[in-house]
Amino acid sequence: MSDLAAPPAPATPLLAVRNLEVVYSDVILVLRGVSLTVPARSIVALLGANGAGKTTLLRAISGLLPIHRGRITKGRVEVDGEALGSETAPEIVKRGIAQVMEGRRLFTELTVEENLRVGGFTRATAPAREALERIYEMFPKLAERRRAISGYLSGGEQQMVAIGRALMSSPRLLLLDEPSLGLAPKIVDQVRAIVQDVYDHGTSVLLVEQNAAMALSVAHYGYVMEHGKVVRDGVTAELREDQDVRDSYLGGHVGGGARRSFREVKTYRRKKRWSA
Amino acid sequence: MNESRLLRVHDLTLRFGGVTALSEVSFDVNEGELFAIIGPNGAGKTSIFNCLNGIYRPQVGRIMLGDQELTGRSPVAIAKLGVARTFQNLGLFSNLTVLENILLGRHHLMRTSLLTGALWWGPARREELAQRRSCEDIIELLELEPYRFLPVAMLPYGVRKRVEVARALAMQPRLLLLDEPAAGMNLEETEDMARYIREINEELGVAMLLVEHDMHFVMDLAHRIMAVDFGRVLAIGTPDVVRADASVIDAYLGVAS
Amino acid sequence: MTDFAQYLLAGLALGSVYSLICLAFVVVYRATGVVNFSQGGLVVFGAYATYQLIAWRVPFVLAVALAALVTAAVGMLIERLVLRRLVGQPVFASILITLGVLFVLEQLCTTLWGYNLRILGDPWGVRTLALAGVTIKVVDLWTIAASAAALIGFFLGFRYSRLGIAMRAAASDPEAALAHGVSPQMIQGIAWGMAGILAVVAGVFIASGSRGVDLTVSAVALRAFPAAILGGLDSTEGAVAGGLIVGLVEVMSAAYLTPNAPWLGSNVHVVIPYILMIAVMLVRPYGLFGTAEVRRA
Amino acid sequence: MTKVSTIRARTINERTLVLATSALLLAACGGESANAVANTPGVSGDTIYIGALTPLSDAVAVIGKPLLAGLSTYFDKLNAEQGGVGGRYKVKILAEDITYANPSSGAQKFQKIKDQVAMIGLVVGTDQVNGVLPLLAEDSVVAVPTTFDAEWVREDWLLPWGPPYQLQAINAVGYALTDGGLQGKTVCTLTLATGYGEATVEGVEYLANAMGFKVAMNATFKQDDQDFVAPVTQLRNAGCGVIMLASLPSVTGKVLGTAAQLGFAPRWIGTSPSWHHALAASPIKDYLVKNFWVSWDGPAMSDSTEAGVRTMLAAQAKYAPGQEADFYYYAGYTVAFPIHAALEKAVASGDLSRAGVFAATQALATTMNDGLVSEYVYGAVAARNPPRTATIFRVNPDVSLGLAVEKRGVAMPAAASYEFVKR
Amino acid sequence: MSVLTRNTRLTVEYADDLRLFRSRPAQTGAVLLVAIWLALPMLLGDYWATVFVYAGIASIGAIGLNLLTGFTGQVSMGHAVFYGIGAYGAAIFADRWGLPFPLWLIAAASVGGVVGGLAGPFALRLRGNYLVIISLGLLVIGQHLFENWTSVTGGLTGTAVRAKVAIGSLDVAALSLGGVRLSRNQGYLYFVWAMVALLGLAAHNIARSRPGRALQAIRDRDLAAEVIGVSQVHYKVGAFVLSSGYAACAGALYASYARYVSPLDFSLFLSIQFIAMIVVGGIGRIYGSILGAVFLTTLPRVIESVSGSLPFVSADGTGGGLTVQSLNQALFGVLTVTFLLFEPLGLAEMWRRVTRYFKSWPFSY
Repeated sequence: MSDLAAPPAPATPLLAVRNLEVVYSDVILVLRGVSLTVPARSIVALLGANGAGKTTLLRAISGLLPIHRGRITKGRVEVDGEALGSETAPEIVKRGIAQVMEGRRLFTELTVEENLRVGGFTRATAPAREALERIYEMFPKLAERRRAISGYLSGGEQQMVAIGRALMSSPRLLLLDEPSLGLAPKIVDQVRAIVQDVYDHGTSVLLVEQNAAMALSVAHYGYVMEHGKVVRDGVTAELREDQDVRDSYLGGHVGGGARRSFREVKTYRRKKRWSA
Repeated sequence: MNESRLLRVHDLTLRFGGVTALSEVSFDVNEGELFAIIGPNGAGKTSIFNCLNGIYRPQVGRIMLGDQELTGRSPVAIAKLGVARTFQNLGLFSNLTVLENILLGRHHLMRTSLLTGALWWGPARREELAQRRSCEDIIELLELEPYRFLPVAMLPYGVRKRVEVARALAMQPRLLLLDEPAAGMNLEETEDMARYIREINEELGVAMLLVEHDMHFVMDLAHRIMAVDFGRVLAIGTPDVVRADASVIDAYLGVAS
Repeated sequence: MTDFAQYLLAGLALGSVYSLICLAFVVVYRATGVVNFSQGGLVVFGAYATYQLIAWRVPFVLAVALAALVTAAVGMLIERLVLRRLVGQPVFASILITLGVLFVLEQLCTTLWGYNLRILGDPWGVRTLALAGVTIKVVDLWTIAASAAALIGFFLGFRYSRLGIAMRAAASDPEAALAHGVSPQMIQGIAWGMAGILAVVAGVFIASGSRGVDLTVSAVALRAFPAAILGGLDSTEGAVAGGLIVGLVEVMSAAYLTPNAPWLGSNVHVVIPYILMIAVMLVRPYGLFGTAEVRRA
Repeated sequence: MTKVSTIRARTINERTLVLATSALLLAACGGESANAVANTPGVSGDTIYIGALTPLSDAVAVIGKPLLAGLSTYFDKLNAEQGGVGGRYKVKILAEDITYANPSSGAQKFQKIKDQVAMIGLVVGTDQVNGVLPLLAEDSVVAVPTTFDAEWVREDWLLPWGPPYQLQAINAVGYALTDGGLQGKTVCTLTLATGYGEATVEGVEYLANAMGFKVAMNATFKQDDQDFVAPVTQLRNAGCGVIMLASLPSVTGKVLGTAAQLGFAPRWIGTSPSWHHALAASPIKDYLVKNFWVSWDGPAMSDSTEAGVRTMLAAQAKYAPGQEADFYYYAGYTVAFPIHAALEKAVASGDLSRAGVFAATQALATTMNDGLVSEYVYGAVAARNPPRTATIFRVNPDVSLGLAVEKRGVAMPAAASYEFVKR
Repeated sequence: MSVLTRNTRLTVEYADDLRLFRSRPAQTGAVLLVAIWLALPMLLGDYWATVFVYAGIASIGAIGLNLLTGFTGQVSMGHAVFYGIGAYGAAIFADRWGLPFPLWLIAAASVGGVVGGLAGPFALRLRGNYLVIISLGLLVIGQHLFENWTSVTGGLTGTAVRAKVAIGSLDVAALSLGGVRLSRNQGYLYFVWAMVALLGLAAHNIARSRPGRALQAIRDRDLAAEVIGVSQVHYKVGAFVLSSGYAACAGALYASYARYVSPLDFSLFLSIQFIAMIVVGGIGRIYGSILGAVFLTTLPRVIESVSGSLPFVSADGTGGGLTVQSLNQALFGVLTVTFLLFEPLGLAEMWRRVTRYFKSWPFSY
C-alpha cells in the first residue's frame, strides 16, 4: 500500500487531457469535456462505472478512436505539453505511451514470445531484443513459458504477458484498462504488485479500474468519472475518505466503517447527483 | 433439507483432449436454495454451468434435476425441463428489443409454427397477446418498463444484465443459473441486482446457482457456497465455513477476509 | 502406367496453379478476414499486363517482375480505396464488395485490351522434355517450382519474420495489434500487394503457351475456391495442399471417372472438387489444415 | 444533441430529393415506350429501323461487337451508295446490349425495342433466341438468329442464315474421310458443353450413321477448364484420327497446345467459332498448319480475287475503319443480305407493316449474297433449305485472318439428306 | 433517442402494438400502394411492364433470401439453384404432369423447400465464409444437374415451359377488365405483384411471431438461443426450407412468364444479384427486400434510358467510351459498396427516416 502523497507536479505533465469531448458515429456523445493530468513518475487512478467513458478516454489518448468510429470534437490530448494532432496509434506508441486493453486481448494463437515481439514492433531489432530480455528479467515466469501458446496460460499469467507486451516499447506511460476484471481476489493482489513494480521500474501508470479499492490502494492521485465527466479528483488518501466515493464505489470494501450487507438492501439507493 | 433436493450432481468429470476441466465434482442444490460457486478463473465454474446446460457432455458423472436425468440431453431439452441461465458476457440478442428478448424466454411455452405464424390472424395472434401479458409481469418485477421497445444493443450494461435475468425468468425455470450477475457493475447496480436476486429467490421460490467473484455479494446472499479450483471441489458449506477454509484461502481468497 | 504418370504430372501442375491462387486467398483472408472474390480479376489483369510489357519488347523476366509490381500496386489501391472501409462488416458485405471489384477489374481489362485473344509470348511455349515415355511440359516444371518456392517463402516468413508475426497478430486481434503499433491497414495493404504478385505468377502460367490471354482467364480463381476451403482458409500449408489435391482430383476424375461413369454426366470433374470439399467440411469444418475458431459459451 | 439532429434533417432533405428525382425519371421512362407509330412500327418517314440484340460488354462481346459492326457497315454502305432500300428507305440499326449469360435480358430488351423496329436483325446466343421466340409470335416480329442451330430452320418467325453447325460438322468430317485423305480413320469429337457443342456432335453422329461408322469418343469440356491432358490422352488412346472440335479460341489454343505437347497429331477440324487468327501467331502455329482445319462456307476472307470479299473489305475500310475485319465482322456483314432482300420485297409490295415484313420473308426466294456464303433457299418455312455445302480451310499464317481454302464446295450426301424439323 | 418516437398514436391495448398499419400515414400508404397496383399496369407499356414483372418475381426471391440471411444470419450463394428448381418444377408439374395452376406452383415451391431443407444441415456445422463457399458448391452441383439431367431439365439447351396461370377460363395472360382485353404483360403484372403482397405479408407475419424471433435469436447468438430452448436444428433447417420455397416459387413464376428456361438462367450472377438486392434494400427487413429488388431491377433500365444524354457512355459501345452495360456493372459495384458503407440498413432505413421526418411535420396530419 502506498500512502505517498503525489510528487510535486512538474511544469509540464507527461500527459494532459484538456476539456476533451468525444463523439461516436457522429451522434453518441461519450466524453463531455474531460480534463486530467498524469505527472511524470506517478500512478494515477481513474474510477467510474461501466459506461462512464473511461475506455473511451484511453482510446482517445492511444489513437484507437477512429476504428471505433469515434472522433474528438473538442479539447485535446497533450504529451509533454505538446498537443497530439492526427497521430495514429503506431505514432503514439513511438511517443512513449503504451496501452493494455481491457480483457488483456492477447494474440491467443501466438506464443508468449511472439506476443512480446509484437509489442516491440515499432522498434529496431536490437533495442527490441534488449527489451525482451528486460521483460524476461522482470517476469521470470514468462521466460519459462516463452514457447507456450498464450491462449492456454492462466488469467494471471495472461495479464503478465499483456503488461509485458506493452512494456516492450519501453513506454514512459502505461495505460492499464481494468487489469483486475474477472480475476480472483488473490490474483488481483498480484496485479497490484505488478503495477507497483512497473512504477518502480520508472514507468508512469494511468490505471483505469472499477475495483476502486485496488486502484486507490496503489495510485497517488485519482479521478472519478460519471457519464463522460470527471466528477471528483484528488490525492488518493482524500478520495478514500470522500463520502460519495465511499457510497458509490467502495461500500465497505476498504477497511473500517460499517458495510451494508447485500442482504439488507430493501429499496433502491437513488443515484446521487454529483456536485461537479 | 435433504428431503427437498432439486439438483443432484454426482461425480462430474469433463475432459477436453488431454486437459481435465472438471474432475469428480459432486454437489446438491435444494429446492429454493441459493447456491454459489466460487473459484479462480479457469477453475471450472463456467464448465459446470455448461454441463448443466447440455452445452458440454461430461465423460463421467450424472446430473439429475428432480427425478429427471439431465446428462446427455440437448440444451433445448434441458431448457424445456426448467433450467434457465444467464451468461458471463451476456447472451442477449442484441438487435432485438427488450420485449422480444423476454418473449424469446417464453419460446418453449409457445406453439406458433412457421405455418400458423405466416397466417397470423388466429392462433398466432392470440398467443402473442397472451404471452405479452405474462412478459409484462416480469418487466414490472425487474423494473424494465422504460426500455420495452428499445433494442438491447442501445441499453447500458447494467440494464442489459437485468434484461438477461428477465429473459431467464420468463422461461418459468425451476433452477436459475446466474454467471457473474454483478460483474462490471458499480455498487449501486450491484445492490439492485442483489435485491432482484433475493426477490426471485424468496418470493418466487426459484432455486439458484450463482457464480460470482464479488465475495461480499456471494457471502451475503448465498445459503451455501462451493469453492472449486483446477476442476476440483475444495469445500462446500455455509459462507462462514467456506470463508474460513484454509484451502480456499490459499487457492482463491488470498488473505482471509 | 505412362498415362497415369502423365495425369499425375498434369494434376500437380494444375494443382500448383490453384495453390498460387489459394495462397493469395489465404494471405488476404488472414490479414483481413475477407474471402477475396476479386482474385480472378487480379489474375487476368496481371496476365494482360505481362502480355503488354512483352509486346513492348520488355524481356520476359523483367516483364513479369514489372507486371507483378503494377498488379501489386493495383491490389494495394483496391485495399486503400475500398477494402479499408470494410473492416468489421459482415460476411455478405465483403463478398459483394470483392465481387464488385472483380467486375470493375474485368471492365478495366476490356477497356484497355478489348476482347480478342492475345498470345502471351512466354519463353516456354509448348516445349517439352521426355522421361521414360512421359512427356513433361517445361512450363509445368516451372509452375511446380514456383508454387513450391512461394510456399516455402510464405511459410518461413509467417513463422519467423517480424512482419510475419505482426501479420498473424493483426489477424488474431486487429485492435490489439494496432495498440502496439502494428497498423492493420499497413498489414492489409501488404497482403493485397502480395495477392497481386501471386496473381501475376498464376496468370502467367495460366495464359502461357498457346492458351493466350482473354477475359476467361479470371474464371480460374473460382475453380480454386474448393481448394482453398479444403486446405483451410487461414493456412498456407493448407493452400498448397488443397491446391494440389484439387488439381489431382480434377485431372484424375476427368481421366477415369468421366469415361467410366457416364451416368454422372459430362464434365463431372468440375463438380468433384466441390463434392470433395463438402465432404471434408462435414468432418473438419475448418478444412484439413485450418484452425478451428475457438467458441466459448 | 441538437446539432446532430439538424445535420440529420438536412441529409433527409437531400435524400428525399434524390428519391423524388428517381421517381420522376421512372415515370418519364414509363411514358417513353408508348410509341406513336402504330401501323408500321419501325418505319418513320424514310427510315426503317432494325433491332439488334447482341452482347456488347460481357466476354461474348468479342462476338457481339464485330457482328453488329458488320451489319451496320452493310447498311451504311447501302444508305450511302444506293439511297437505302428500294432507293428510298434508309436503314438504321437500333442496338441493345444484352448479357449472353442471362437469357431474360434478351426478352426484356426485345420488349423495349419491339415497337420501334420493323424486325430484329441480330439475336446472339441460342438461349437468347429461345427466350425471344414466344414473344416473336405474340408480337408478329421477324428476327434473324445469329447462331447456327438446326431448330431455327423451321421456325415461322425466324429468318435464319448460314450453314447449321450440324452441316458444318457433316461436311467437314465427311470430307476428311473421303477426299481429305483420311479414309478409315477413327472419328471423335471434343466439344464445349453447350448447345453449340451438342449440335456439332449431332452432326457427326448423323454422318456416322449415314456412312456406317461409329464415333469412337465424344468428349466434352467446360469453358473455364485449364487442363486438357486427360481428354487429349483419352482421344489418343481411343485412336482418334479425325476429331471434330467445337470450342472458343482460347480453349482451342489450350487443347491443341496440349495435343502438340503430347505428340498427338490427328486431323483436328474446328467449327467456325473455334478459330481466332491470334492462334496463327501462337507457339503452335506449325502444328496448326499441319493438323488443323476449320469448317465454314464461302471463300477465304483474304481472297481478293472474290468480288464479294473485295466489296466487303472496301466497305469496312470506308464505313468501319476501326473494326478489324475478323470472322464475326464478316458474319455480321453477310447476315445483312437476307434482311436487305426481305426489306426490298416488303418495300416493293408497299407493305412495311409487321404482316408485310412477315409475308416478305415467306415469299423470299434464294438470296444473293455476293458469294460470301452459299445460297439459302427461303420461301415458306416448311420448304426452307439452308446451305448444305461447306468450305474447308487450312491454317496459313501468311494470309490475313490466317485461313486459306483447302477445299471449297464440299457437299457430302449426308449433308444433303439431313432433315430439319421443328422441335 | 429517436427510437422513442416509435408509437405515434396512443397505445391503449397490447393488441394495438400488433396492428399491421398502425399509424394514419401507414394506412394511407397502404391504400396508395393498392391504387398504384391497380393503375400501373394500365399506364406502363410492354417494356416497363416486363421490367416490373421481373422486379416482382425478384422481390419474392429476395424476400426468401432475406428470411435466410437477414433473419437467420446465413449467407447463401446457392439461391439461384432453388430458383432453378422452381423453374424446372413448373415445367414438369404443369407441362408434363398437367397439374392446374395453383397446384403446379405449390408443388414447385414445395420441391424447392424440401431440397433447401436438405442443405440445412450444412448450415448447422458451418458459418460465415465457409458456409458461403459451401453454398457455392451447392450452386456448382445444381448447375451440373441442370445441364446433365436431360430427361428432366432438357439439358444444355433448356426447355420450353407452358405453365399457365389460369383457373378455369380465367387466364392471367388474357384477362379482360370491363370489356377491355389486357395484354399478357398487364395480366402478369397484376398477378405477380398480388403474389408479392401475399408472400410478403406471410413473411412479415412469420418475422413478427414466435418463429421469426427464434430465427433472429439464432442469428444474434446461437448458443444462447439453444440454452433458452430455441432449437438451432429446427430453425436453421426451417429457414432453409422457407427461403428455398420462396426462391422456388419465384423461379416457377419466372418460368411461367418467360416460357423458356435453360441452365444459363440460374447462374452465380443471379445468386449475387439476390444478395445485392437484400443488401441494398435492407438486411432483415421484408419490405426492404422488395425495395431492393425493384431498385436493382429497374435501375439499369433507367440508366439505359438516360444514357443517351450521359457523356462517355454509348448504348452499343461503338462510339467509344463505356458501354451502358459496363456502366451498369460498375454502378452495381459502386452502389452496393456505397450502401454497405454508408447505409448498411439499406433503402428500408432511408425510407423509414423519410417517413419519420414527415411525421414530425406538424402539418402532415
